[in-house]
Amino acid sequence: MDELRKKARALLEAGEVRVVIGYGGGTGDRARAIFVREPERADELIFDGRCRQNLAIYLTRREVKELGKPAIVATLPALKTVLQLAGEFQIAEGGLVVLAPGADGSLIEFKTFADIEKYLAGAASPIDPAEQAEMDRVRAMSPDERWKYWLGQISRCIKCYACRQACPMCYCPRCTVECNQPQWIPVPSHELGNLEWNVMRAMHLAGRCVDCGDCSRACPVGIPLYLLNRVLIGDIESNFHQRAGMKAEVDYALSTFHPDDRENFIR
Amino acid sequence: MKLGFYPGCSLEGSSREYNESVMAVAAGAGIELEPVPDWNCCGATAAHNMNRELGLSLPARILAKAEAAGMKEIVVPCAACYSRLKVTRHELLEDEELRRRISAIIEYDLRCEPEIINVLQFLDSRVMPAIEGRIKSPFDRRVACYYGCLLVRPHKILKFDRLEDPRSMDEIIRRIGGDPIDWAFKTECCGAGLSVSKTELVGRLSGRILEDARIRGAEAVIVACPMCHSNLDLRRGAIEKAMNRKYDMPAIFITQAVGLAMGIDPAKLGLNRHMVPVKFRERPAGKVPAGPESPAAAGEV
Amino acid sequence: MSTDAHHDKATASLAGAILEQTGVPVDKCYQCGKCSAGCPLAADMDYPPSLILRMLQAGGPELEEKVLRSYTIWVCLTCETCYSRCPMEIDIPVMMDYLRHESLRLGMTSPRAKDIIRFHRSFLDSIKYTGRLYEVGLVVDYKARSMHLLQDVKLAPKMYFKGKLNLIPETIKGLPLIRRIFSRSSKAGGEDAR
Amino acid sequence: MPEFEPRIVAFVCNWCTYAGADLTGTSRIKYSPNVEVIRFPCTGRIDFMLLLKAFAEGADGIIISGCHPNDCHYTSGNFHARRRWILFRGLLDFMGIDVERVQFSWVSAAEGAKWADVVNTTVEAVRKLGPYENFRKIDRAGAV
Amino acid sequence: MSRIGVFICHCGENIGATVDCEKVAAAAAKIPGVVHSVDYKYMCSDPGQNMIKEAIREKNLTGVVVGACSPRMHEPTFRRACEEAGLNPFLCEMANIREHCSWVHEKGDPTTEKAIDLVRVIVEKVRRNKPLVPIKVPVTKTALVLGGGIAGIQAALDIANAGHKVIMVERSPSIGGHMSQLSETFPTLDCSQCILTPRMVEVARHANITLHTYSEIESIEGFIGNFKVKIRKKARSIDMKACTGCGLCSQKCPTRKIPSEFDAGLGTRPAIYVPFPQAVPNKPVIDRLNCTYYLKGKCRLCEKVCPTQAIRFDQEDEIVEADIGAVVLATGFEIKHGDFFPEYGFGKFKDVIDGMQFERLASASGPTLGEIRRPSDGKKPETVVFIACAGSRDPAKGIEYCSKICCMYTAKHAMLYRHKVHGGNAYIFYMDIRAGGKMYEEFVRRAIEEDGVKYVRGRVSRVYEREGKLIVQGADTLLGAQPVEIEADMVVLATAAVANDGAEELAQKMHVSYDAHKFFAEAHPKLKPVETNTAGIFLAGACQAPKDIPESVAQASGAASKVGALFSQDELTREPVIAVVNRSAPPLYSTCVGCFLCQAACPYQAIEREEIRTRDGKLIKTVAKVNPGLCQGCGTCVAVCRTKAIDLQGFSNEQVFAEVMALLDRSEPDAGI
Repeated sequence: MDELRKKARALLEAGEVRVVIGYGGGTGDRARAIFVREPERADELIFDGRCRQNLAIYLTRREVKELGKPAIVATLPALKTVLQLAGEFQIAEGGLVVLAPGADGSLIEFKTFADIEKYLAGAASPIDPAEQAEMDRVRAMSPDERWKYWLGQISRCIKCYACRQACPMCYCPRCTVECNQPQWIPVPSHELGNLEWNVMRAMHLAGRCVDCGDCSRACPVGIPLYLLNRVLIGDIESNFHQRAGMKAEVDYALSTFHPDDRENFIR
Repeated sequence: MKLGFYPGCSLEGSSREYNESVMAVAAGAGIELEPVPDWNCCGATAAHNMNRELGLSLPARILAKAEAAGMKEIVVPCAACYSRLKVTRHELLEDEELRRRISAIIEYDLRCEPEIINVLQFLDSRVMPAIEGRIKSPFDRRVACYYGCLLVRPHKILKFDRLEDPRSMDEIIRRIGGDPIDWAFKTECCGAGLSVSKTELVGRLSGRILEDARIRGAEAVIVACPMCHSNLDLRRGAIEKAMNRKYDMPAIFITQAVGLAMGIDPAKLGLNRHMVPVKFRERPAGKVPAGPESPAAAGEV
Repeated sequence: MSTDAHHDKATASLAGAILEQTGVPVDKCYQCGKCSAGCPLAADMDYPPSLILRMLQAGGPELEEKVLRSYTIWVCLTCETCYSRCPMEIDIPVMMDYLRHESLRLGMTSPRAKDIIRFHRSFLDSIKYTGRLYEVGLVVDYKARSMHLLQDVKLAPKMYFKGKLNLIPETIKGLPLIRRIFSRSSKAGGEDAR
Repeated sequence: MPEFEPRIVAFVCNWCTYAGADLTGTSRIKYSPNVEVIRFPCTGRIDFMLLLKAFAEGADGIIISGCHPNDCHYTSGNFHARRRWILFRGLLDFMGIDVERVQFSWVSAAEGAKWADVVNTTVEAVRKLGPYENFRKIDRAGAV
Repeated sequence: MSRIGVFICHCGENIGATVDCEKVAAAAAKIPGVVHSVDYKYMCSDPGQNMIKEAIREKNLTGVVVGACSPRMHEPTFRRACEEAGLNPFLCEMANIREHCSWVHEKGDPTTEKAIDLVRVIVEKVRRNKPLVPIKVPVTKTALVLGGGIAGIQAALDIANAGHKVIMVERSPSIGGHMSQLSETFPTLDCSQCILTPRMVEVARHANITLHTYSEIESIEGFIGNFKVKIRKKARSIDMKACTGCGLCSQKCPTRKIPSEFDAGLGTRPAIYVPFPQAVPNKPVIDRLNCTYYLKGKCRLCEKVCPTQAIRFDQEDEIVEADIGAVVLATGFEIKHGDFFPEYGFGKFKDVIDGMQFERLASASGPTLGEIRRPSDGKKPETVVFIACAGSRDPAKGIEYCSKICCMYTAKHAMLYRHKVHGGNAYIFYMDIRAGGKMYEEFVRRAIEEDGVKYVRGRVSRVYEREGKLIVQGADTLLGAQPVEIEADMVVLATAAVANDGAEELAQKMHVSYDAHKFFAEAHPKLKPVETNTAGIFLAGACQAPKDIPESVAQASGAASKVGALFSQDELTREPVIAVVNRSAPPLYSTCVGCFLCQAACPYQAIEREEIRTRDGKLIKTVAKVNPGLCQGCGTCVAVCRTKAIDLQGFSNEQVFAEVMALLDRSEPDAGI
């Protein structure tokens, strides 16, 4: 933590960055995102087990962009987000400083995207056992049970779009749900519209989702959105051997192809 | 250095000079060869010709014994045994169902761990580095390196040397001071398994090999397979009958040639066991070998 | 050519069985003849390798029987020259193995191949009884089977004096397993490995 | 009660399957009238959302068909489509949406007979599955 | 409010017998916005078309739906009719109630109901159609011809003779290609150089052709009619203007033992050289990899002897830029060399040669002045074995295809050999004789019947050398696959024709696709044999697949005619069915977020980057832009775009969405909406 604060202060003092996007203490035992713009406030930065939010979400926010060059405190998913955003031309090499604090208080500063790529290539992405258990449970269901399961989940959706708001890859200034010519997604919240919204959200993230899980955590009614994301992540990996957020260049499963891609379902 | 070793039946019988020379050369290079415990016959041509399961199970049991003994590499001097072991290993690794079936037959869950090494690989990677600079009496003879079929074919499985016109044995001969000739019968078949049952065919096939070596002025044919050796040596009568001429050119195992260069006693290399006496032409003046006791100068050994 | 020739591929053909059992695609052969050109024993065969393939392609009971009764399949040395040069990468040696097994199973072995088969049997017997090849036993057994009693009589004493012949067979410890391997293999097909 | 007549929507590309279906017509090969075609330039153009819309509007089955691999008029639109369907199909299946009701096929401009066969087998398969009740029953009024 | 006219065609009995057309027209009339709905016997006839035109004028229609046959059949007809009546043609669509309905279903209510559905769908589509204007792009009437072999020469001359400018780029120091190396040509046996060199000279002299030899393409960008190309002119070390081509430098050059490319390695050349006497341009080049001066820093003998001081040791590569409208790729082929035939000893035995080497031996301008002498000792070979299919039709060697030219040239080689070496034996080992071509079969028969060439049907397994002879081990498959062994003095391999080295790189540079063997791919195997999938780039000759001279020339003329057709217009008109990135008011400017994931999906590299800037030049955002010249309208980008920022004109999101909604909605429309 000291390393992080020292570094943040130095960066701000030297004028290398204008803002450090990091975690600060929140109400109760929660951490919240803070935007440190003055060197003297660097000591407000914390880093511990509470710091889960993917701060890379702020990199594409207009309000944050206007603050000037940022430094970002990055967790593993945030590192992937940085690469994915770079591959989608939303951030550029040299346009930000990436700081990854370790649990032991150490600090890695990534100079280039290539360094992040190298780091991620060797890093494991653990999956929460409870979430994996839920995945296995749903997979083991019959199609009809799965339909009932999801209908149950989706009927609780209130279309508040908190999932979209929390997602670092949902940076479009005008989302398709706001498109009314044609009206792809019905405005009111009902099962059909909710279903369409959730399918669309998952598909729009297919090949782009870095699996940070912020969408599920943001959902006020607790829909396990991570399941949808992970099904696609798994299919992409097993079919196309690609994974989002591993490269700082375009490597999008849905805009590439292999002549020998699977087609056992096609007559 | 300790390596697994599969001599095979011929090396214990009709080609024991091959075994003797392999052992002598290995000892000279400080390598210990540890035989696969209680090894059995690989089945040779007969097994795979007559019964597919048997053709795979016999080599598989050898692999099993080696694997159980923790051997990582097995040196297999006999080219035929090498081929059977290598092909079996390949087939079992390629086909999981077959591996399970054969494992059931040999009562051992074979993982096919041991790598199979032929005599040329053994000499090239283990012996030569150890004896570099210790060549006492260069084997400066003009010889024809004969590889036969099974060291290089099927290339898709063995992946050893070049399929047509292999070079590894020539290279070893060159390193011990010899002069390998460029000739056309390096990998032509000698008749192999028909030695006993169709001796006349073997006479013709082996005869063509000796004839080409003779035309090109080879003093000896160097071999790396006991079957090739017995056809070129034991079957000299059939050869001479088929070709209608006499051949006094000896057939020598590559390990014997290396052993001679290392200065090992010819008797320890089993050179006296050949049917065709190992005799070389008297050297023209000025071409005296480096070693004082070169067997070459001494006529028959 | 018989009316059975060029019969429907869908019916159970020998070529179909070869493909199914060994994965060797007989249909791929386009009769370039490179295998026959390089085969060291093509001239000694009743049908050179490419002709065997053609007969299998044409198919039909008559031609298939000719293949199984051929001398070719027994005199083939498995030298692998054909396979290594085949432009279509047809594994002829593996196919030959299968044809031999079928020929044995159906009792169609060529009379000209008697000696070769006798030798193989003697060879396998030696393994079955000792676990290894007992050369003297092999030759004696083969001579008895083939009645070629005088073959190599001059060679044997010479070999003995050169120390090349063991007069007492060596028996391996794992012999019971070898026997079991023999009996299991013979159940699996091909030669009943007596 | 009359037999259930499924409604099938077919999304096809202009250059192969649409032309193939034209050939079915010129060859006067009869097939079930339960299918209706919407023409696209290429399977690459077909938005996955249209499939959901078709089900929502009462389709009992869907056919998606285009050029065989390597025959795409636009060289690779069908390859992109194939990837899209691999993923979309997996997602639908995971959500319990009946992927049996979606038939993907490659029908070339020369395969008039194949088109008739694809239509007929799909109609029969969907007839067996019955009306897509799951989608018909889904609430679309919403809590206002 | 739309004013749509619906016109239902009976197509005689074709539709009318199965579909109740009157009922369809009546149902269509009830659809909101449809102000006119009629049925008629033959809509495509003049009276039928006039009905449409009159309705457009009288009812002031904003859209037309013709329920008739397939749009693939008559869409142009009806769109033209609409245009003639003053309606934008893209406001007219067809409902296919014939091929997709009346012809494939039985007569009855379900069929009529389906026809009504189909019409309703198209009405909903047309309601959302936008008037579109065909796209015009200017055409630069200069063609780039890449490759100066016979195909390139033919294409260049044809284009130039049609009055257009041509820039020809050739990689080697002279044009002429493989054909200039050939001795005589089948099936007429006329001398290759005699018929080629006049064409080469014509290229050099033609006022419309600019020739760049010893040059390569550095880069190309743009699209049909509007390419920009950079050409790297490699340093020749010669001042081409000063040089008179006297040849003194080559005579005096001390480095003389360099294997001659032109003689396929059988002859030698100096370091400063003209590839062959008839070269165009006939001026030397210094081979810097072998020149003593470049290797060791001294010599400069050529400089001393040059009477015009034309040697330029310090010359550098030069980049030439040009605007061009079309490209003809004619980069040719190569024959397989190297360690590819170990069983035939190619590269090991001097007297085992390839077909091109034999051409040089047989050529009057070759190293032996046309006498057949074997390379090892210069002896006349008494027996020559020719091996066809050396590497071709050989999946084990990775070449499954037939090289197509070998059967004929091998017959020619054997024939030439028999003409030149009386009493010599010529054997050809072959698998099949493929002599499909005018006078080709006759030519092969002549080789066999008149010239006594012995054909043996079988592939050779091995060639080895024994006492000065080459032993050829083959088999005669027509004699029961009996082994055949021939003692030959020379063996000629008809080695496989393969793509030129660098073909893959060039294809990537040009954005044309290529096959597994790196031959360039035509746009359609039958109907577009000279086009590539990139508009404006055409193919000629063996760069597409192995070809003989007549075929290469024919294809070159075909490519030239395509270029001519393209250049006959000042502007290109293209269907406006293309993708467009939307624009909106500030502060959004466009819903495009500039993620460029569509870019990789586009098969035509049609998606570019566009920077939106304020008036004073400040960058606001970077968005995608579709190049209308390159876009072919597949719409793959549209399906990839999350924000629906790209749409496809003619198949817009609104249109296809409405079609789906309308198709399934069979409820009676409320009248009067």
